[in-house]
Amino acid sequence: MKRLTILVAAALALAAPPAWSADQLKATLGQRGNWDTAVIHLGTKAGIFKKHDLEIETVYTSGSGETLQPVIAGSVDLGFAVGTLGAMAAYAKGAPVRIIGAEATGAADYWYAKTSSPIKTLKDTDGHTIAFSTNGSSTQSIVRAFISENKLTAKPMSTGNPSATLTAVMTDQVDVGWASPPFGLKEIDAGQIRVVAKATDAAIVRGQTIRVIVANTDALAKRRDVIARFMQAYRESIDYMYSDNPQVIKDYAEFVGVPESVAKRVRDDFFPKALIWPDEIKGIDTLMPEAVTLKFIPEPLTPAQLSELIQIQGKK
Amino acid sequence: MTGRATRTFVPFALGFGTLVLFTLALEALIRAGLVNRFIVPLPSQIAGAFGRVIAEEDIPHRFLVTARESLWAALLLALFGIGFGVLLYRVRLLREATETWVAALASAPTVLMYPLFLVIFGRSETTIIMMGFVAGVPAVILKTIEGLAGTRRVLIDVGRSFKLSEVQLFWKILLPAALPTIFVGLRLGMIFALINIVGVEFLINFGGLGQLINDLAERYDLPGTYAAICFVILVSVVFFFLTDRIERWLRPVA
Amino acid sequence: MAETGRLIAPAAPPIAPVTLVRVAIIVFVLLFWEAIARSGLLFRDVVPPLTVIGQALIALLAETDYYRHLGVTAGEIAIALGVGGVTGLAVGVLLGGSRLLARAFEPYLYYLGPTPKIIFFPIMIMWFGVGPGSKIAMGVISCFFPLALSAAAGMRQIDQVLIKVGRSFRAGTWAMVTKIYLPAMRAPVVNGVRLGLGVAIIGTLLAETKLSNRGVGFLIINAYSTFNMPRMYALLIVVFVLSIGANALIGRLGGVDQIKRA
Amino acid sequence: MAVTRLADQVPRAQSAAPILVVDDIVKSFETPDGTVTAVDHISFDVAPGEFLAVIGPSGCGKSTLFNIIGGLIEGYRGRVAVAGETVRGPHASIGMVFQEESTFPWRTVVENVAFPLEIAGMAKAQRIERARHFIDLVGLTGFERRYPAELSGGMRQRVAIARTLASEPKILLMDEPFGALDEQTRLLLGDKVLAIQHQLKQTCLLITHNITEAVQLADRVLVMTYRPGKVKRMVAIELPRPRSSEIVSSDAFGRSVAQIWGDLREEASRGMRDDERHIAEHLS
Repeated sequence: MKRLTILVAAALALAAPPAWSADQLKATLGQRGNWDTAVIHLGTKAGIFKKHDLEIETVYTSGSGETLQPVIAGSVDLGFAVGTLGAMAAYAKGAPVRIIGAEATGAADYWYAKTSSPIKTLKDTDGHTIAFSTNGSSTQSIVRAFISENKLTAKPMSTGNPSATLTAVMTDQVDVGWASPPFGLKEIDAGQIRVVAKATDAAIVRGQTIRVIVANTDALAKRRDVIARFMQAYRESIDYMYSDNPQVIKDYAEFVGVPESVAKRVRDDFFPKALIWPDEIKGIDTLMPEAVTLKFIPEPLTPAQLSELIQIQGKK
Repeated sequence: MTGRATRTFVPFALGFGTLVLFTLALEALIRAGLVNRFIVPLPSQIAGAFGRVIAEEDIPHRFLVTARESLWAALLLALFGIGFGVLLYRVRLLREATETWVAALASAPTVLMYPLFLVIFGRSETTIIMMGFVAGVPAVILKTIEGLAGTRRVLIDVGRSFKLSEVQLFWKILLPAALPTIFVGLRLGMIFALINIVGVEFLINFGGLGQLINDLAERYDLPGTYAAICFVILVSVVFFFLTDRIERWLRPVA
Repeated sequence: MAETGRLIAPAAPPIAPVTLVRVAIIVFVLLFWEAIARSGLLFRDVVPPLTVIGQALIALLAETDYYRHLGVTAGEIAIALGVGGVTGLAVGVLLGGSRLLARAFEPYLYYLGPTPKIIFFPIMIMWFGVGPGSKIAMGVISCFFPLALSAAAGMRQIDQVLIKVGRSFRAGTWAMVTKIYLPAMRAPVVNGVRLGLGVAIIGTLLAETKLSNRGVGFLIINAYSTFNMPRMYALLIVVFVLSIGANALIGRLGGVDQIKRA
Repeated sequence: MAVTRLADQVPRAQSAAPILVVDDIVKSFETPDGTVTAVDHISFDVAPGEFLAVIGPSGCGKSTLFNIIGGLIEGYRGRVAVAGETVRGPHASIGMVFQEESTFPWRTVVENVAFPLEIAGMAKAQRIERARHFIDLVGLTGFERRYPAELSGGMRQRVAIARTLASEPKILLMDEPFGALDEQTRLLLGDKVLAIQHQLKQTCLLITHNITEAVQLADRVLVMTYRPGKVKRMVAIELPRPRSSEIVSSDAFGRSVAQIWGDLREEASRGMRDDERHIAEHLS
């Protein structure tokens, strides 16, 4: 039995590609296909992580909760696109997570209506229904901001993910839908729908870090240098994503399965570089009361707690 | 008398005792740090969360939503499931052609069609009800056929000897004889429906108790999440008891 | 329309009426779908025409990557069924063999049986990680219950006289288990395995849609979230066909002499 | 035939020591209505090679007696001994044939018959050969590879008998083995059993409620009383051997039947009265 194990191990060692001793990190990511969650994929394709002696294994999830849970359990080291409120909630309960960077400051989400609908701008939505994904999500905060900032009488309605929302809009179950690019750009081009508003139309959203990068506390303590190196590579990847290199658009288009023109529009029209730059968590002062209202945390976090929770890594 | 009492009490005590012991052991293990308390909350915390979840998360309402969906699904199951079963039993050709299909459908992972239902019915209670219905209907159809076809020949002959019409024969002999089996099918179908209803609520984050679990998990309210899971189990317990009683009442005395 | 015409034509005289009815039903369903697709009653992109789905299906089957994902999922389900099957059978035999244990613990199995297992997924992620482990665990807890319950019921349904026969020939415990209990329980156990397979597939695939980077569930949810409906339908068709096939195979394997025994 | 039988070594003299001794058996059950005595002080002997039938009305404790002698029930007073050895649990010298359908549906005929030999650890080739011998004995040659579901009820019961015979018991203990069969099959199978018994010099103990069957087969018939089951009478059947079912039409046969029916009628009527009292109690 033992001999067999050795044999198998030897065979595996021989079969494996020449062993290069890269540091490995595991990460969960929400929303596969979004520009902001494609950083690791694109950076890896360009060999940036390899250059830093890193190997990243990514697992895609269907939501912020599922992204966070494995981080807390320690089965992955990093979590991407975790809702800021969710991260705060977990921390407040004593869960071993720390915010190590911003994932999205402001949002690229946009709201749209059917082309045949009379709704052209947010002002026209009075008395109509307007979609957000689920309770407690960032899209709900944005819709609430739309309504309060513009004094609208529109009715918010939970419609789930962009696919379900598009169907709801096209079958008149809801008047204004939401989507996150590149989703829906094809329909916009085809003239089926038109954009009514962008998330950044809500003043409050522009300065809010709505999604963050989290790390398991244990992993952070033991492999601080690896994680710092990772964040360095992450920043380099973002720099590369906004460079003139046409390869990045090609890779992204292939990753998501859209034409390159659409891929380029996603970056140029919806995602300013500042949106995905990880160095600063913004808008804590407006996020905190919201977290309390939505029952994510029982009371606001103290400054001491905040400085323990937020530990930006690898910032120059 | 005392013999009967001990006969029911001893197993109950053993089962319940084990459950209590298991809970206590879990509490001890978590307190000792052997099980990660950020993964499994203390059972005492879960118990404490019950009151809070009931009060703050509108459990009665959510319960009603899930119950309403289940009721609709049950209605559709009874109507179409038994209806199709009777139809297939009466039209022999149709039965020969489709019975194996229905059986195959019973084993197919219909819940995976939830995106399809979402796109057809929207993110609404209708989707959830229809998912429950689709999951449960093959069992009802199959058991209805089984019950009708399993009616003892001699009972039908008795009916004929009394010169009952086809319609009378169906209502007076076939249906009563098949009822216990049909109910078994209805119960089975309802179990599948219930699984799918709560499951889809959880998956699409909409509706009653299933959504609550998702919501609480998203907020990282672990004791609350577990308390909500306990509520769902409670629903299945209630359901089990109710249907078990009805089934016993329907079953002919052996 | 032209296609359906071709389907009906050869089905004229020599074909059995049952086949005719089957073909008619299939044609009706396809026509119904096509009519909805063309009518615009439902959102067109959601209910694509049959030709589009057909193309997606062919494209899918030509993809080598798809088979890798399929292999991952099949492996997970097989392990889940193995683990859940052995534990379920063992627990079922214990419960079936002891009236006390059955009365003490079986109600809890009945309570947990109808509970949708997907709600335990967050716990499984935490215990078994984000890899195949948590999906296998979902499969295991899904198929454990029907297997344990049908094994217990099967054990109790064994004709008492067969047990008496074994005792009258003074068979030992091992001989009783291997030569009488297990063969006599085969039908309910195979039935339990079939039920278990169905729910194991559901549990595993749903888990994959929730959190994964490979597997058929991942492909399905990916197609859905990019609104690639034809591909999603193609995947669903493949999954349905495969699971129905696997089910029939188990039934066949379990009942080689079923007809003779009937 | 290379098969040797233990029974051959037993002398067949009626005067020899009894091979089975049933000594003062008492068995009671607890029921919701109180304690019921099923078997009440029953004693009898069976001589080697003898065919004894025990007959009684429904509810007289026949099956209880069968299970006690077979060693399947415990907790009774009295003693059962086979060849001088007290029975505690199923005994190798006693082979049981059950009233119910008892062939294994998942085994072919030959596998069914080989079952006791398999349990005893006999090598496969050898046990198949022996099984074939007994299949031949019950007249099922050619059906070895069939499954029970492919056979008629009578054929299945032959398989069960062959299976028990294969274990080479000193005593063949049968509980209404033809109870589920029609009258003609029952008579013809009786012939088969008679032939086998004659050929093997097999000691048999038959439990039945069928008078024709008892008289057709047995040397002596023990008539039991209705609840509690006691020995009412032991009747010797003075019919010549070898017998066949044709004997059913003879006068001697009719006299034996009439004699037993006279005893049995009284007991069966008591059973019927019991039922009627039950109904009356229920109505009042």
